[in-house]
Amino acid sequence: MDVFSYFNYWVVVVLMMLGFFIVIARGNLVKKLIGLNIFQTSVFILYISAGKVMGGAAPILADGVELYSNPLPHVLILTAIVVGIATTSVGLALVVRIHAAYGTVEEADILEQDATC
Amino acid sequence: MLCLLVATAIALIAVRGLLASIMLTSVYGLLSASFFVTMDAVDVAFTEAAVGAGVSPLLLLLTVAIVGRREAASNARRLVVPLLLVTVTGALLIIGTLDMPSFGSPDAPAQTHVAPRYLQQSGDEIGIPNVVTSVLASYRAYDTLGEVLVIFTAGVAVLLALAPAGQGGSARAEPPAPEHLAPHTILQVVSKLLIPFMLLFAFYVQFHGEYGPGGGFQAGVIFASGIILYGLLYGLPTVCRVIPPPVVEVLAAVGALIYGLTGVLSLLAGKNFLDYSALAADPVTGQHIGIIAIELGVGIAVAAVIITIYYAFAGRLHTRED
Amino acid sequence: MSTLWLWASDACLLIGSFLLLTGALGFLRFPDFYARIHACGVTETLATGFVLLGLLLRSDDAMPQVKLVLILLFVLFSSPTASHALAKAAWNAGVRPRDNSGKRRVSLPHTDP
Amino acid sequence: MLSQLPLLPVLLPLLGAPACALLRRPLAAWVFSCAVSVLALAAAIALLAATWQQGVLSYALGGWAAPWGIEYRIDLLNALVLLLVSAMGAAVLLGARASVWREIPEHKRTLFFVAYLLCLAGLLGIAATGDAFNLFVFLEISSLATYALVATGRDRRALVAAYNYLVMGTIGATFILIGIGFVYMLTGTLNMADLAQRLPAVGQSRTAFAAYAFIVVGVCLKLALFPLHLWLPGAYTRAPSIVTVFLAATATKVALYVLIRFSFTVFQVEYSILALPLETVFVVLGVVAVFAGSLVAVFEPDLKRGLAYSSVAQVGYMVIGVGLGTVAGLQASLIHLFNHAIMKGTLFMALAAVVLRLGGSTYAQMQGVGRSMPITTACLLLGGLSLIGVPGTAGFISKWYLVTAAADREQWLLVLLILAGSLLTAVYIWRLVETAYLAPRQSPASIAPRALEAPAGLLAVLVVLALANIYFGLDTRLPVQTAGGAANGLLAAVLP
Repeated sequence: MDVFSYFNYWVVVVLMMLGFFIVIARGNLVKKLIGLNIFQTSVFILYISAGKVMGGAAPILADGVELYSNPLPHVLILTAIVVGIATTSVGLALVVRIHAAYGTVEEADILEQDATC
Repeated sequence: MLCLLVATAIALIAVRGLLASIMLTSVYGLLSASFFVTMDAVDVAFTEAAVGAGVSPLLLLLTVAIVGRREAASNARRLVVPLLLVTVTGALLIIGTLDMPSFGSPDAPAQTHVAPRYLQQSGDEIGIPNVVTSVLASYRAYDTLGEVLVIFTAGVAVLLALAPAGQGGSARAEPPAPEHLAPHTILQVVSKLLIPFMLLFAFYVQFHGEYGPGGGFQAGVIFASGIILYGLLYGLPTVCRVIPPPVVEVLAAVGALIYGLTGVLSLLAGKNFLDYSALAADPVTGQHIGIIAIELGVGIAVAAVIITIYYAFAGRLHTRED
Repeated sequence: MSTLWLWASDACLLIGSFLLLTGALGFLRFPDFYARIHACGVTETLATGFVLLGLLLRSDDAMPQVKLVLILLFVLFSSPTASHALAKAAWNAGVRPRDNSGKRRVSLPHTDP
Repeated sequence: MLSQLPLLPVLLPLLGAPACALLRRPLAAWVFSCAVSVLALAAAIALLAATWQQGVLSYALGGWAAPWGIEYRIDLLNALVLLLVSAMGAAVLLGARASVWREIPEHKRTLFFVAYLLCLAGLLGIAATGDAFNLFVFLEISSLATYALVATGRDRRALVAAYNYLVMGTIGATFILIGIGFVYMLTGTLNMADLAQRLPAVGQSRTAFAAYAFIVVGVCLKLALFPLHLWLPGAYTRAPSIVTVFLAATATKVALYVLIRFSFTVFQVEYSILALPLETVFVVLGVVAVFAGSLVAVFEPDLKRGLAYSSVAQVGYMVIGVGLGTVAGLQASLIHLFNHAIMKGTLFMALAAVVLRLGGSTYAQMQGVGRSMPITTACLLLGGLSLIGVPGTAGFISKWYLVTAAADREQWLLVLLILAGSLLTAVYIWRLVETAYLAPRQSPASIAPRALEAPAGLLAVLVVLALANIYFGLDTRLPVQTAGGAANGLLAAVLP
């Protein structure tokens, strides 16, 4: 049971690192944002896992239910999800503009164009 | 469930081509939403399903429609540094997890310190069953105001980046409806049947948030999705005639202001900012009024901003086609 | 809640799951895009229907039942429409079905401009 | 209304922004934003006065008491940062008109001011809040607004700079979020004061260590501390001039505040500075930042970009002060935080005027500018002298306190390095003098010299900022006493 008690967190770490890897290793600007998305979502999983109580119910008060999961991480993550989509949309808007200005969304091509002018 | 998530993320690294990546992102969003349900976080699951599997793939698709779906092969030389960085960060995280309270334990500090108050007393103090809504809209209402302003900022930022030089906002130079849209009869008929129900459902979610999962944010997203679906099928000019972009932009600000002014009202009544008990003689009634008011603000602001962002992106797509 | 209902519900759930499985199998094994869509689209609609029916037989409150019926209706509308949209998009994008040998493209007279 | 004081500096721009979005005409939006930011400044001044008189002020948002609701908790440190940010925010905005009208296309001006107010509100919110998660939310408001503002630069490279900043900034913010999550799992609370009480009990756990590490790395990304500074030069160089003035004067300062707040209040000094090798890490990275930033600045052909690298160097000085881990060091760091905002505000404001008139800020373009734009150049030079740390300017005061603090710890090598860093600064400021006064003017015939001086609004603000450099170099009570009080408040409980 001891191993399983951290299983969630370790999966979170793996997901986080996969997302992080996409962000820094990929040259495509859209793909980077997708990686960023994965990276952020994994943090959501971390928080929500922290709020789970074994045998608890969803935090909507009902008669006869004594044990609930922790509502506070849920609230925080609702906010964080909004922050995530906000960041994604601003990033994508910039990508669209970059495409209009450079004709490409590959980091290497952009650097090359900037170096020549 | 979590293994599926990992598999999706690995597949995301493996695939080239943005379209497949976007589909996988959507799958990832839906899987994590299902995971949140098993973790009892129904409100979060709802939101993640709407955002992670809905809005964000939609925006990605719009972007890819503009910038093209190709992805260049990445340079193998560039992989060493990222791998190193990722390994170090991952190792640090694993170290961090070793001393954590074990998963699901009811005795963990997170479960015993602040949260119990919400579970035990929100019924008396706020008087609504959904504790998440109580915390979101009252105990931590200021965070939620911040959240509304984050999404408002995103709307402003997207407009600043994408607004064309034409007067005020999105593309007004009406391009003729693209011809390939004409034969979408089946889609148009079905969506005509469904969109009213989507909008109705949005209102249900808006006002049911006190009793079950839901609330202003989710309602706003659903409402916006209905409008966007309409826009996708009937073309941007049509939907712009139904809901003109300047109106939406004003509504975004109005939504944020409704929230803020609710707080200012309690200031004027001599209580602290966002202390809804000032809004009525009976504190619990006051809380009710306050929560309904701010959820309305959230719903309006979120729906308006998402529609604005859609207009901005779709406007770019149109001007490109010309 | 009699055992008979539970049995019926179990049966529905089983059938639903089985159909989903065949759909997934078809999606992986069928030769071209349209056949794959067909495999998913058809089985998925039916399978979701069975699963929802199975759940319907299990629940004893009115509210979940109403919701399940609404979901069922929604799926009946949206799922075939989605398959249709996919197939149409593929056709517009120039994907053409293959014949039995899996090699030659079927040529349809009215598609060439 | 007095009891609402802690909230006002943040609330005014926060609600002013959506209200400003309703205004259609850019001029109205500008006037409105100015009014809002000046009112916020007035509130911040009153708040600082109140903090001196009454000590720590606490404000429960929503009327819910601290660990359950969100708390604004204003001590001298908060009040100082609030004052600084709102003062710079108001000053920059007052002088912004000509430059914005020149650099931002008409249909984007209203939105530009909305984004500016949002950015201001976000930064002020970070500086005022006593809740760790609320800090993250306001961090995101300010960050998103900043990305948008940077992207409005006319050069297409502004877009790439904004994108890179967005990716780096989001990684930083997510790191902070991970850190906050870890702390929450250990203690069950998000309120900073409450965290400070509950963390020592679990301080030895590896989770606490990881949490602190993630928060520090995340904040250092925002702070642009040396190896994590890559986004800063691009963003500062490509952003519209006004945005650069504002960001240089406020954004990194607020990030430094967050670093100090988490290191000294939340994790407390025994943990963050004494128990970990961070003391060395901060000092070493700070010194490296000073030299790397200054060296690049010396060889950079564009003055605006050079000054951006100089910001990297100046952040180094501040972090050295933090790393010393003494009251004197922290005080020096805070004084430099205050003074550097004024210096860089002056310098970039003067450059805004130069860019407005000459279209660019490379040394080649600025040849002979001292004769065509005498007042602007004089202000530029004054800011430069302050940056070097010439006696009689604000920069001297911060350097003096920093050197004294290092000498107190008997770190003579560090003293030497700080002085050497100043010499490097002198090199690139001399280059400016040479270009501005000694080089022949580029095209003397084509432009009438009198028409070149900056427009009155901008010039007035610039002169006030430049004079502030001298004023705070002579009358040091405000920054020194407040910083001293704040540093004492943070450390007195632990250190002698």
